[in-house]
Amino acid sequence: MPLLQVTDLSVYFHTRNGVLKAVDGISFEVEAGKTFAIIGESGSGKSVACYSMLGLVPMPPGKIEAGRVLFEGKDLLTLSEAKLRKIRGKGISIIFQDPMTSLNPFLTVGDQLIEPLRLHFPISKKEAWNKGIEILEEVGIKNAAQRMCSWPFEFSGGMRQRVVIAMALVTEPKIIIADEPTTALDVTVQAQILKLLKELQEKRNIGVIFISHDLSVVADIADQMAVMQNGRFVEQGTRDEIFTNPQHDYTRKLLAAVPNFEKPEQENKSEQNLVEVESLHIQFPSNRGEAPIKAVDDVSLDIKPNEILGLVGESGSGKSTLGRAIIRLLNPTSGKIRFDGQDITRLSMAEMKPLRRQMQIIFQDPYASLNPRMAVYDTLAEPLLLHKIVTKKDLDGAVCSLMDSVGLSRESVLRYPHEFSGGQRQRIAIGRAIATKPGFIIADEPVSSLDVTIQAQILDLLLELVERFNLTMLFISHDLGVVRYLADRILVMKEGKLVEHGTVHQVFNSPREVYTQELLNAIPGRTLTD
Amino acid sequence: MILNRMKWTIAFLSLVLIGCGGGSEERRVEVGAREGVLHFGNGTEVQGLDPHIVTGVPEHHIVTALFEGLTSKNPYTLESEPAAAKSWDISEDGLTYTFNLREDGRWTNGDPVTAEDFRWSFERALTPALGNQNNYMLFPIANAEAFANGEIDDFKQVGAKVIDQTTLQVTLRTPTPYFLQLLDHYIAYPVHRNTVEAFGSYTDRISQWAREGNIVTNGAFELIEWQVNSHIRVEKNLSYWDAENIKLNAIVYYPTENLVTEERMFRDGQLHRTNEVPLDKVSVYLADDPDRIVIAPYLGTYYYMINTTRKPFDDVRVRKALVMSIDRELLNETVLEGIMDPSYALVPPGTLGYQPPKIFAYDPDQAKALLAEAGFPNGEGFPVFELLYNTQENHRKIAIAIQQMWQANLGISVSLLNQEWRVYLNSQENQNYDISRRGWIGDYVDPNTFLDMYITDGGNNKTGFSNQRYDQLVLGEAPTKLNQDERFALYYEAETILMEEVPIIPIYTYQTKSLRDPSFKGAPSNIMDHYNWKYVYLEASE
Amino acid sequence: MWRFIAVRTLQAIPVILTVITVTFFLVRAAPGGPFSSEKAVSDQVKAALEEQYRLDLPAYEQYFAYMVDLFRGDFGPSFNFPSRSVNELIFQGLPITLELGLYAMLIAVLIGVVAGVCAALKPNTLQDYIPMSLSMIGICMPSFLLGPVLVLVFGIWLDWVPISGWGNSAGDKLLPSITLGAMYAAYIARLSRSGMLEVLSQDYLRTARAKGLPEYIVIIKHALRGGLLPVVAYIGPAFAGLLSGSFVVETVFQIPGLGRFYVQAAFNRDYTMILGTTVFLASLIVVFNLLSDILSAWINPRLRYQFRK
Amino acid sequence: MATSTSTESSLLAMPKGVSLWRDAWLRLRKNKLAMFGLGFLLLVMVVCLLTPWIAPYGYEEQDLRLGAVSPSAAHWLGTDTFGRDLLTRILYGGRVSLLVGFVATAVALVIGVAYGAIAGYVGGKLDAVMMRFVDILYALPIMIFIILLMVVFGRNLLLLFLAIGAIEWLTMARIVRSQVQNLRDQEFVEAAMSLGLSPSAIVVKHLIPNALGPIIVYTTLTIPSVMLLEAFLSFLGLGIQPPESSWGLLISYGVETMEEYPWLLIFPGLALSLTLFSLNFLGDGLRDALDPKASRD
Repeated sequence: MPLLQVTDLSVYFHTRNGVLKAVDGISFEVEAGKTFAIIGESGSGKSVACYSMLGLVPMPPGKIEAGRVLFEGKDLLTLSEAKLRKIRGKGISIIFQDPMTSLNPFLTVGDQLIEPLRLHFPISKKEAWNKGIEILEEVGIKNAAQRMCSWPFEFSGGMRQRVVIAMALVTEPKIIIADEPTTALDVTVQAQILKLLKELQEKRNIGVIFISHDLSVVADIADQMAVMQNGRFVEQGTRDEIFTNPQHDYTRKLLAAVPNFEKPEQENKSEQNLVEVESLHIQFPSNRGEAPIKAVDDVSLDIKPNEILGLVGESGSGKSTLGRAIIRLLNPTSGKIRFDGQDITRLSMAEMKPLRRQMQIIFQDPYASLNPRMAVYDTLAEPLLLHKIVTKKDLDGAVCSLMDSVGLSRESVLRYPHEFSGGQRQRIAIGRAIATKPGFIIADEPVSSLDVTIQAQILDLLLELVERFNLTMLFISHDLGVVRYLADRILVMKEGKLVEHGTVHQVFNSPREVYTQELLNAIPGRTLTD
Repeated sequence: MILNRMKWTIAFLSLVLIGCGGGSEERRVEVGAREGVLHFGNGTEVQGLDPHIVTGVPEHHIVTALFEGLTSKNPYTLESEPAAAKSWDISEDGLTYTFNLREDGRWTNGDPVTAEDFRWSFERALTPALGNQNNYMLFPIANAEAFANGEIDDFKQVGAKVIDQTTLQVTLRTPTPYFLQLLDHYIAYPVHRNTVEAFGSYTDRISQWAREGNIVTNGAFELIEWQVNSHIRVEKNLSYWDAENIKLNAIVYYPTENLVTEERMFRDGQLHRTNEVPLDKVSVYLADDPDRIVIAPYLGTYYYMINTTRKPFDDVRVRKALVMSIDRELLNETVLEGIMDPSYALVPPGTLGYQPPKIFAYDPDQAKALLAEAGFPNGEGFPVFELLYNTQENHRKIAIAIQQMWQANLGISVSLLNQEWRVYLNSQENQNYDISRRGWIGDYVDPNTFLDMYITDGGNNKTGFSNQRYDQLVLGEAPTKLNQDERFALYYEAETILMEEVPIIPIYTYQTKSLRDPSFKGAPSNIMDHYNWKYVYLEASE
Repeated sequence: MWRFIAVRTLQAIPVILTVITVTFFLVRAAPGGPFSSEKAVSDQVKAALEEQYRLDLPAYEQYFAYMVDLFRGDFGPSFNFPSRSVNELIFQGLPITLELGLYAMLIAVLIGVVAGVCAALKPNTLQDYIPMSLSMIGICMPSFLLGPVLVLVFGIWLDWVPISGWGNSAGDKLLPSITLGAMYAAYIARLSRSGMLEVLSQDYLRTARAKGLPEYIVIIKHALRGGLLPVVAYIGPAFAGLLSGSFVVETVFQIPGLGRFYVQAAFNRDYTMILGTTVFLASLIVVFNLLSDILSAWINPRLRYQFRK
Repeated sequence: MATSTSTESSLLAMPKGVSLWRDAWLRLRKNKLAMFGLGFLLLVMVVCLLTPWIAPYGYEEQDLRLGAVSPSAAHWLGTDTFGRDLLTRILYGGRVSLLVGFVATAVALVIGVAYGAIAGYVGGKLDAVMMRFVDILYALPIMIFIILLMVVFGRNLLLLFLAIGAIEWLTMARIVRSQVQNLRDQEFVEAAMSLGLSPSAIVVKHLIPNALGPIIVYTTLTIPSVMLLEAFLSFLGLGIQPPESSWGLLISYGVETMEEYPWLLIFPGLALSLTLFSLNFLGDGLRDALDPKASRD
């Protein structure tokens, strides 16, 4: 008898501009100890389906049109709020996507951890506290007793996700809904979290509903699967059935989006370097007493004209700091930076201005890198006017051509950033970066927070732009799979030091460093490519 | 769920509001009447209690309860009565006064009140280093002015001698009929030497002697408690020589700067007497509650002074035009609620029977003619000038009304300048004004307290007015006349000159107005608004 | 934490010193001195007065003499009340004004937060418009209007509550506190509404609901802490503004607080009193800003993290 | 996204750079409450502007015999104790109050925003010094400051507004500073830096537009407090000289006679509170309109 039985569940949203069919009649079952994965792009309704089962979707505007959800013999959709609350967090609990925002910043980890325990079980604070320490150790957090009293912002992304998982498990639920639990994490950390989930699932014989947009992640852990598009399951079956012969073309499109192509070797003859960095040191003052934090520790590198150099490392390895220092958004503590032969380490802001036109940057978070109160037109027009690339009268033409070159429709030029999807915003950011026809671009994890299919499109766009405007690019990322698709040479960085460098082929096939090997193993979906 | 929690908190809040207010318990005024405790609204906060330093009227009400001079004033007749001095006799030439003190006069610490106490107190009051702003009132005493100006520094030359422990002899510069009245002003009150000198030199203004716990007094009441800006409580002084005849057990004075707040306190039964009454409330009380409001003439005149040194006010015709174009009757009936007497001269009528001259009346046509004669036909070319007054509700109303009258009758435009108190005083001191509001309350009941202001270069003469004949009459001839009628005739002639020159525009004679609880007795209204605390008593009304 | 407090107090010293110096000379620049009087005063008397209060010395000498006394904690004699020292008057007035301010702020926070949270729970509905419009009344009705109206209605017509005095009869502290607190309640209502709206859209509330917590615990335990941060940041500086604001309430209700001294001193050019109250006002501002920062840090641990830097 | 069919030429014809305000206006129009507020404010402004022509009586015109009469045919809103028509007084008073409200608030806005933005953006030592300067200004005794200004510069209204403005900007500076500090670490500011924009351009074009929300809310709170501060000063004789008046002053005189002549308090009070209510609704509407995310429902 399956733990959870969902039969043709449909949830519609009645908004001012018409009815949105978020979930349109889906049915599936979850067995104990098994993982049921739901795959679909953002906006496909996969989260709404799971949340509506537990009454977490605000009604109105949402409304459960039809369907039955059987759990422990009861139909969750007909339960009263009070009874449903008995199940929420006890029978079924949820792990959310972004660990940065799903923990209450104003309460200690311990308080938040024991809260569901004290709510659902009649046990004393002391007992609950001990249980909390146990569960923290189980999810792999060292000296758990001490960490119980520290605050969420004192944890790294991966550690916080472990706390969220502990919070879901502490009440020993029968079913866990994991809503894209690893999307916001680094690849290496993602691998550890997935391994942890697998172990806990088998040990406690829990049924897991795993929601994701990334096929390669799901490939490793799913037993049963379903591909969801516009509220409906377009395909459903075991993992092997779906991966070996996908029926629906949407599923095929998803499979094709997984980057496993390796960029062919290109000989880069030019001796003369565009960017040279010699023994660069960047230190940040830590709070009193301890030694200053060495973000970048004696790094030297050089980038040849229209080459794409991949800079890979985990978050906190100093790769973004290095990137920002090269285009002088940060002042290095010591060392030299030369751009096109000119030493720009100690230039003043005024002296840097002409050079600013030569080098641009694209950021990771499409939601934060565009001014929310500036229409796209102004965002693109600003660099054009600032560096007098075009005169006022043919400004409109230039802006429209930029829109074309990044593949956005001209009509949307007068709209605001919040009216675009993540992928489209990144296109705008790229448009802004190439507006001044720079020679050198730094892309700081440009695709990390995008869906896999969108990632592929953006990477193709970047490659095309590098060709068309023969740009030189420093591509920073934590995901070796993505870098492999794009870069000519790769540098691997760990705790502020360069540990490995070489061509794409060398690094992927015969890595010299143990750390690089670790990174390679962490790439999800190995089973797919081999 | 969340909603009813909110409702619950709001309900609790309103409960608190209702719960704590009991019914109307017995009012403070009724309790006071029963226990003989008077609750007295006293106007602005009292600055201090040292008779030789303080100056204001609020201080007067308290110091007269705590201390006692040689004479005191009968509240009904305003005649001088024996106080610390049992009796006195005056020489024929009116120059020498001999006072016989009471043997049983005592300070609150038991020391007897001696003639030396008075002599030393006169010396302290006149010592220049003390900076006593009222010392000019003792100048009638021989050589007092010279000592006060530092010309002589040996007080023996001043006309105040101790004959023996209970006899004091005072000799005057010139015969001064009103001298006895001066002695009941607190400038002439004795202070206890040892107490003063225990807290620093006798010329220290900054001293702790005149405070609760330290002060030693010889009056009918003694100081019990003083919380600044809250209240001052004095209780019957049992060691006072006339203690049995004191009817009140205690008086509590309250600082009531805000007229409106004071009126509300009165209505809430917290005060037996208020210091003032808001103009707008006067007609209400006159109509609904006449026996609670008392309006009485007051020895003071409300007038505007003109800066005759400034064009075009140096021309007497302009001044006359301004004076005649004010309809005082209308002003009184409307703005002043009909309770003030229009005045056409400086000295209030009926001051000891003296009647001032009345030279002009409200005559807008003649005023317009005079103005035209002076070169400003119906106001053309007349410069805009400023009418200065200090920030106070009634001054504002009067100024606005007069501004309108000048505008309508003479066609001249006036801008009102409302200055904060100290700035206003500063403007007057430096004669930096066109026309300015001014009020003067007599220090004693005699025309001289008004007329001696406008002698040439007189300290209080800020108008630039100067007339030899006038000076001769007021300073020279009048003081020499022993007979009151002759003296008044000379004053009449002097005031006539003043009213012809018109450096000042008299507007109305002051009236004191205050609200009184029916139980407040023994305080007849008199033109000095003087309360003699030995006469005041409270009668519990049934 | 203590290091942060030490740094802030060190920073405060130059602030207070500058305030004293500026006020010292500003006051003397205002026309009309402490001894200008309606009756003419002879020059000898004026000279004696100035000599007693050291006003005859050149300004900078007066300044140094004053500062020397100040460091000994002596604020000098009051010009307006010769037998009283400024220290004594302040120590009599300050506790009363602080107490009034505390009650006023308590009422303001109570009413303001309740109204703000109510409004935030259902934005743009009646439950939002009613509390917000009522709070607007607090802004439109100044204390010199609200006070007399309350006195008239509750004091005289209904006679529930005494209308003047402080502490000498039961319930006489209620009306003045409401009058003073009304305006602050309006500000706090608006601040807590926008603060709560901001927090209610956060993910961690969804996590809390997912744990099966009932709605009101989600609001009180999780949302309120974050939502009230702007209110806490506002209370600090606002509390210091109470001193001058309390003048009107103290006059209407006959309360012997520092507010009244403060304004009386200004009108009477009581230099030492002005300086004394200003020094206390300046230190009040520093103290309450510090308190509100500490309270914010207590609520928001991330701020606490900055303290250690 | 709804596709719009405007052709490329018309699309390009639109004035660029002011699109933020143009869009804000489009959104504001949809907010009924804000429109009511704006409508009422405009009505009040127009009426006050036309006062000299439409006022039934001169504001100084007195009829002492008449005194205070309740609303009648001759005097729609009754008269004050001097027999002056209250409706005229309110109209003229409105001119002064609105002028004080807007000019002083504008002064507070300009100084406060500039000061706060600089302190917020630069940060570090300069920020600490600037904030301590604000603390000093907070502590200075306002009464003396005003008395001095009034006396030294004499009696003109403009001076009064500037003086009031010079007091009110302190809190605005504090609010803008905390907003700018939060925004400064956002990536779009780093992007602007990398474009080579000068700090002042970054502050004006990127930081201040994103801090408009709280700025507007506080501005709608400053106007009433400025009007009432003016009334408080005029009541003490430091502000407007009679016979001119302002709403605040009319209210403070009305309070004293509220039992005998209630209309002297009710009508000016209504005028002030209706204006402040509509101002508040307009402010809220404007803040939502300027925040593109908020109004997308």
